[in-house]
Amino acid sequence: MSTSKRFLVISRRPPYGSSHARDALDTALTTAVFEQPVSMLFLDDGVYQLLQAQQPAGIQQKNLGATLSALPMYDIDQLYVCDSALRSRGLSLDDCLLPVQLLDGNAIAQLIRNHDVVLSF
Amino acid sequence: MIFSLLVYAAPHSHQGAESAYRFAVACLAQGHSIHRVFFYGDGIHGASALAAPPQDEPNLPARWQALAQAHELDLVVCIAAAVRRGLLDANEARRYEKPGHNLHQGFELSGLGQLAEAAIVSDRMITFGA
Amino acid sequence: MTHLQLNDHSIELDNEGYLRDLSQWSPQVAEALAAEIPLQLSDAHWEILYLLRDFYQRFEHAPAMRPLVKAVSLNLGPEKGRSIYLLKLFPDSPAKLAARLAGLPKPTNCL
Amino acid sequence: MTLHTLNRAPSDTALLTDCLRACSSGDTLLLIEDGVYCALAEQPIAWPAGVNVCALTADVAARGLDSRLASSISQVDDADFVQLCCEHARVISWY
Repeated sequence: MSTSKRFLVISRRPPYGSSHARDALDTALTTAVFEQPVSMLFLDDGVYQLLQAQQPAGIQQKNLGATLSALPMYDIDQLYVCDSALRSRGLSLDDCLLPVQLLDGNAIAQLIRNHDVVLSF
Repeated sequence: MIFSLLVYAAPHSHQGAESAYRFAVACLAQGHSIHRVFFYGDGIHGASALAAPPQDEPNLPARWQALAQAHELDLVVCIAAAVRRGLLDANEARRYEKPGHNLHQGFELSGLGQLAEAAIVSDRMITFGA
Repeated sequence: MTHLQLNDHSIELDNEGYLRDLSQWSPQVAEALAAEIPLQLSDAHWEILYLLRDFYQRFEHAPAMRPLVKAVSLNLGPEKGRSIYLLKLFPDSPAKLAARLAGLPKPTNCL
Repeated sequence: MTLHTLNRAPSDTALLTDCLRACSSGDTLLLIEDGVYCALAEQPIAWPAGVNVCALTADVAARGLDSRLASSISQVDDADFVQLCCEHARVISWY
């Protein structure tokens, strides 16, 4: 596999309530291990994945935030968040456990056009 | 064109499982090829050999297998998603010391890397979600 | 089912040699698991095993080869952060073997 | 250009909003499964300019909506769905 494609993984569900967030993250990590450039975009309730101080031990789940914080170890550092999704929930970049870039609607459409494969969860 | 499909919807819970099959049929009818159909999340239930829908309802795993046989399709089920949900082949049943296995004929368990590989080599990747 | 005999008690392993109960891990258990391979654990092995345990603690998963190499490079220096170095220490499949010796869960076969 | 598929009814406003926000002029939005309820004339949606919106015939028919669609929305069959995938550089599924 010599070819390379730009992957965008869109994650728009909150953590823990369903497997979507975990599956999106596993897809991003695996794709990066295949040495493809991967970006992640958090939309809608997906921004809640980025909250610090997640403590899911009491619900017998693994800490999604802990695994998210490994993204830089996989060279996934193109991380984007929908500006209005974050603001409308009363959150700011300071609440996020990783450095992410804010995008407005136009920039999101542009981001999509800049990727070859878009996988959404 | 070369297509790959990601099936994330569980049969009977979500229409997406059925939509994916219909899409695959339409795709092949037009002479396109399908590099891989990858079953992920609850979509893995579409590969159960033990699914027993009523006789007057379609058996999706069986239809996938027939389609795969006719067109040499690669039906791959995410191994991590499958094993946690109790969908095993003989090998994984041995590995986890379980009393039986239930992966439908025509499907194989493999890693999530097969999804990445499919997206890399295919012209289009279409997701059927839930 | 197999057992690992350790001094006066035995520890249950699954049929692939992974600990059934991860809380039973100790450096002595790692030594005993390694001895069965056979592999003599040196300081060079130990720094990787502890790095793996630390990785698991922080990120809650056992790393694949690529992030393992990066973690080694960041923590132990670039001359050790190379696949060839890890392959010499843990032959065949470093990410898998080292994770087993470090008492991490069995990988989900995701790759 | 991108083909977007949407499979939820318009009551999932957040999904619809994200989908529409992600559309560029020249994109196509294909309504499938419960997404075809977004095509109803009675609840018109302000589609973004330059986006071609269509609905999957089998899903429209299944739900008894054939005579209730907004006139601006065309119906396409499964073969057209495949064709649309070929005509667009990528496909995003909103679900």
